[in-house]
Amino acid sequence: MPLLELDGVTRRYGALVALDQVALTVEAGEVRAVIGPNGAGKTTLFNVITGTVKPTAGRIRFAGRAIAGLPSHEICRLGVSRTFQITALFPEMTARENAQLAAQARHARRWQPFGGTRIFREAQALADAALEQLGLSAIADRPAGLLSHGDQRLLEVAMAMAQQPQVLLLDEPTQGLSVEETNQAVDTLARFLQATRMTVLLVEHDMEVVFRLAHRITVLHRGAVIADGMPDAVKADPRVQEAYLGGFD
Amino acid sequence: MSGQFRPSRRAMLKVGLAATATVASPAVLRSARADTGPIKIGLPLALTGALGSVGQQQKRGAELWAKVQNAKGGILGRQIELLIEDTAGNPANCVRKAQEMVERRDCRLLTGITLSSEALAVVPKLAEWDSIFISSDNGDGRLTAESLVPNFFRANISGPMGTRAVSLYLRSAKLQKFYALGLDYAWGHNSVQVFEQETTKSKKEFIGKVFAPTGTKDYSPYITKIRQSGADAVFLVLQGDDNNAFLSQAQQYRLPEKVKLLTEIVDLTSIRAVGDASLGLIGSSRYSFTYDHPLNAEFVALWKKEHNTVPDTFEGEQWQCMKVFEAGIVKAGGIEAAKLRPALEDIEIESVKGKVHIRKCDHQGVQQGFMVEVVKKPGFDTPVPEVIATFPGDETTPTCNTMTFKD
Amino acid sequence: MSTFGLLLSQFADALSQSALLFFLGVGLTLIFGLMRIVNFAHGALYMLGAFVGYSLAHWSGNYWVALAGAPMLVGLFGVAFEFSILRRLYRRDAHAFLMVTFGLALVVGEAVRLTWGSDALKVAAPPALSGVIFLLDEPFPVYRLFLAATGIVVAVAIWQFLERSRLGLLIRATSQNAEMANALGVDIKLIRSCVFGIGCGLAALGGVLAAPLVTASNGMAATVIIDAFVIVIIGGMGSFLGSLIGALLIGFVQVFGNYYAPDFALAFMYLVMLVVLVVRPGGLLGKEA
Amino acid sequence: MTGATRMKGATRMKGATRLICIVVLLALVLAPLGLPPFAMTLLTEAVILGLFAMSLDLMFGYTRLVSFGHAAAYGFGAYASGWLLLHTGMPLLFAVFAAGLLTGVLAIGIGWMCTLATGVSFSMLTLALAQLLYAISFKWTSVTGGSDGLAGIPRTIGPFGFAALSSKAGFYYLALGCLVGGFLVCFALVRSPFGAVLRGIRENESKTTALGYNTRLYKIAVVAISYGLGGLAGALYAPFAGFANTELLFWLLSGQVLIMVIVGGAGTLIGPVLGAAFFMLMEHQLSAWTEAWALYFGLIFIAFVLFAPEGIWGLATRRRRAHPRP
Repeated sequence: MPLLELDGVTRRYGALVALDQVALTVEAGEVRAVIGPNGAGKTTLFNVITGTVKPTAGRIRFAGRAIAGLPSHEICRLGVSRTFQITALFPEMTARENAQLAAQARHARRWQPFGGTRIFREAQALADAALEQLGLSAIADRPAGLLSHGDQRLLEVAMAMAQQPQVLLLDEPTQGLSVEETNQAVDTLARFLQATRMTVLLVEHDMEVVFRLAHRITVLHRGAVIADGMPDAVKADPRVQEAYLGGFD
Repeated sequence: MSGQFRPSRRAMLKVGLAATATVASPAVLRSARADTGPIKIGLPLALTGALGSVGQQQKRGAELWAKVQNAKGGILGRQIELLIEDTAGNPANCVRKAQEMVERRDCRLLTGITLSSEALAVVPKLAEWDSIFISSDNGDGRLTAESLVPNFFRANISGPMGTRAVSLYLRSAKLQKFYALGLDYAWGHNSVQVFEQETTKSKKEFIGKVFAPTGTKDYSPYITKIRQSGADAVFLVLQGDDNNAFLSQAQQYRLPEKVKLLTEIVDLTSIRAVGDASLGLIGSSRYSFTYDHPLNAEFVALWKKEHNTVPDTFEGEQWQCMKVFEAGIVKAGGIEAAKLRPALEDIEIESVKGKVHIRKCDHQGVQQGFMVEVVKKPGFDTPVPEVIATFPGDETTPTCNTMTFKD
Repeated sequence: MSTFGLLLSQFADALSQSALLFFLGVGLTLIFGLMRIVNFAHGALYMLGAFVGYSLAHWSGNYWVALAGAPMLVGLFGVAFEFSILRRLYRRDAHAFLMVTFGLALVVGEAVRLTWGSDALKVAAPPALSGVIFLLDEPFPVYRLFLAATGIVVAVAIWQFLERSRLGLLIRATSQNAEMANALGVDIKLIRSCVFGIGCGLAALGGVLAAPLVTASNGMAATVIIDAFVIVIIGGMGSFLGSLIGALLIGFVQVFGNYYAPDFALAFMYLVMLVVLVVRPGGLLGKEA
Repeated sequence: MTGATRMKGATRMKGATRLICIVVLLALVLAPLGLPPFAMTLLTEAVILGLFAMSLDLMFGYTRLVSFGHAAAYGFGAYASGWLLLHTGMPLLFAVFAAGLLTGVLAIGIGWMCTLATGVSFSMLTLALAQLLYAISFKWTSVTGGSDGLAGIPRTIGPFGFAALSSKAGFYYLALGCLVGGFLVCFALVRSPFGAVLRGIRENESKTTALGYNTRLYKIAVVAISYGLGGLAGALYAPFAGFANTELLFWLLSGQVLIMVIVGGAGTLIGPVLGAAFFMLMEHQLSAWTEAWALYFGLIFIAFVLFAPEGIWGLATRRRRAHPRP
């Protein structure tokens, strides 16, 4: 039974159709990349899945539960964690505190108004583990606002991981990084995904990154899925080439 | 004497000096407080804020009295010391300042609280502070009715008394149909209610009433209501900025040509602020420098020498109030509340407004009621209030502890 | 008075009140739109405009000199204040502006009292505007028609200035994205000084025009600041058109409301504000703050 | 801290600061023995205003919820306790806490409505609701006493004849107890998991939502607690001054309490208490020295912004600040 299943998911903004009958299934442990030119609806797809935006039509099932239309904080608590295209962190908190607050969100008594030593201890353990996985232990005590851009992107992934999600949505994790920083980040991500067998939905432009990380690829064009399959098959598909390379009608 | 402003810098300098003197003065000797040393009178006044002009008048009135009295050797041979502080019209500041005067500077005599809301906040504390408060400007009828406390006295004309004077005047006037516009404020409701009772009692037609919130800037809806009502006269219970705004806008609508304006208070400051828009206004006055009485003539001359202008309403009222204080202290031979309170009860003095008798039963100063009309007079470049009728004190003062009148 | 005559004169009243409220609101909105600061001193500048107008009219004997001079002088004062104090606070968070404008309100309020005294001062409308015209058998002050007319003229002038003129374009650009505008070579320091000056000038214009109705008095500042906030919130913080709509809405609600239901006079404005904010939290034309 | 490091933040208690606080607390407890009567009156009012300013700091300093209508809490608390004391003769202790609780419950509604918006719109909604309460207090004469409010509010005897609280020193200890109690509640709150989420909301609310927190519930809770403590302060003021009237609901007080928090140092709990004392004592003393006190008062605020951005508490603890605030 697939972990995440989208069927006929549509999103209209008045006349503009941002998502057009999108069907998509992601198996547990699979790294699925979603690619497409700008404006293809990739970020809207993320927003619909995480509940930031309500779909106009269609069904979304996650781990057997229908989640279309639920508020974003509920979907997140079901085990769907995400990062953002534009880095979103808590600048004045240290890297560890950022991850700790993320981990605390899963705790049953996250809102306890007093004490909380035990809750902090558990959350901090998860945070340290996630930072370790992403190679960020060295900078755990530095304020997030003062980290390098590369480290900030990885910290966002670590925060998502600290929540022990079932599926991880990465929105262009290497966006805005230099070539050298991208390679370093991709190496870390590849090692990390190998080790954790985490199910990932990855939005990415850089085809090298996609082919290094993704098991399967879905291509979006003008809100519709035009191709779906293994990386090599998709690379050869004429419609993809037309949409991507030549025939911009 | 036209609309130019009084030089406030000089006044501030005097206050600055007086204030620094009192702050620097050695800590008051607790033991010998009552019988020797200066007689301290506290004035927590609204010197700034919306009612700043009233507070400033009270200050000038009290300062001149103290200057004249100290020149004559003070009272009972003791010099008078005024403790003047600014409350900015805020009851919280007023209670705190008054408490400081009582507790830190050992002053047991209070006067000159500008707003009724401030007075109502201070009055319940008088017993605890063992202090006497003689009001010189608060018009709220309840202060001498249900909210009366033994240590409170009122030397000034109250709201209901002013309204009563207007109603007595209207009995002989040919105006038949009346409307009323008051501030949505205890004093406003209080006086309009008395006016309504009085007009119905004198078989005249009371068409209706409306209340405007304090701080209203556009009075056109209320002017339209008055015009609509078909009344021949409208009774106004407004003060300060609201009064100035209404009178200016009413004149622009030519309302006075159709409806006679009657008001519960006429004072020079608002006449100066609106100029000719106040011409023809008829109303009761708490004090007018045009009232011919030997003591008033003497007071006006004294005032002209000091401020080279004529005294206004609250300067006259404050002067009279200090005269009551003076007489009370002399009669009691001291300033302790226990002796001063009985001395003040039933005391009678001759003041700038003629005879004033502090009634024993509700501590209200029984005094004449005046009706004035604002007219152009040679020798003055702004209109002045001319006294057109006076009514004896016992007719204009409500029956004991009430706000109603026996007829 | 026929009902139609009544409605006509109330409509004219509402227009004149909306004009006064618009002058207040548009200054506040321009300043907030560009500099994201809520100017607590706006009421004090409105009062300063009335008193400066009084002195100019008294000195020159001519209301028109006051009408032109007061906004100019107060505008210059605004520019000087922005240049000397506000300019050093742009890297700081919003608290700094809150406190500085609160301080400015206290300073201006007291300076007015010290200079002009605590008594209210008469500012007479010019003879030409003191007359009355008859709207269907009811006298209506010419001055209020003049107010309504000035409101429309100034509204169109500001609209054209923002839409058409080069400085207007730069102001709108800096409002949307100050860093980008700066990067494109726009001297945003100058723009901010101009806008703060214009905002203060407009508040003063409101003060001078209101003086013949309410006299120049110390109590003006406190009562008027709430009206300015309400208008700008209803219209949408930072939206010029929003402040126009907010002024019209409140002008009509007050004039008709106070006539037909005087008991609710005090609460009308806040009820309208609550309804608008609950329906559209950013205000009618504001972008989600 | 054992093992798990608590969420570090501005309220971390360094050794020296804690020592100073204990010494100051001791001085406050012993105050009634040494101070002359009027100084006690000022101190009691400063303590009450300190609680009021601290209650706003929970919203303003810790969650960046800028309230332009916090006077609503103070005024409502004052009217509630005034009405209870005047009409039910309930003991002072119960009336004060009941009024604070009532304000907190009312604030859940206020919080629900105001959190429909964020940023400046939130501030304006709080202003609108406070002004509505102000208008109601003017018109509902039968309950609120209209424009003159409630006067002659008694300090009724406590349960079973326990009258200590009604005396000047007794009332001071009640007020001090509420301030210290309020501080401990806030101090525990901001260092708890709940407080950590508040800090997240302050720094980046959308990220906090994305992490799975229903931030609107947290904000409503903060508004309720903040208004509740503010209401408790108002509830103490009514029997202290003996009156409650419309001035306590006027927007000017909302502006003043905001200034107290900023002058004192936002986000530190102790700062606003100092800010409140500074504001009140400065206003009181300045207006005794000169009639033009507002001019100097305004200049002091402008000077504070230019030269002491972090407020009094910031100045006091500047030397020991770990990482510089951006």
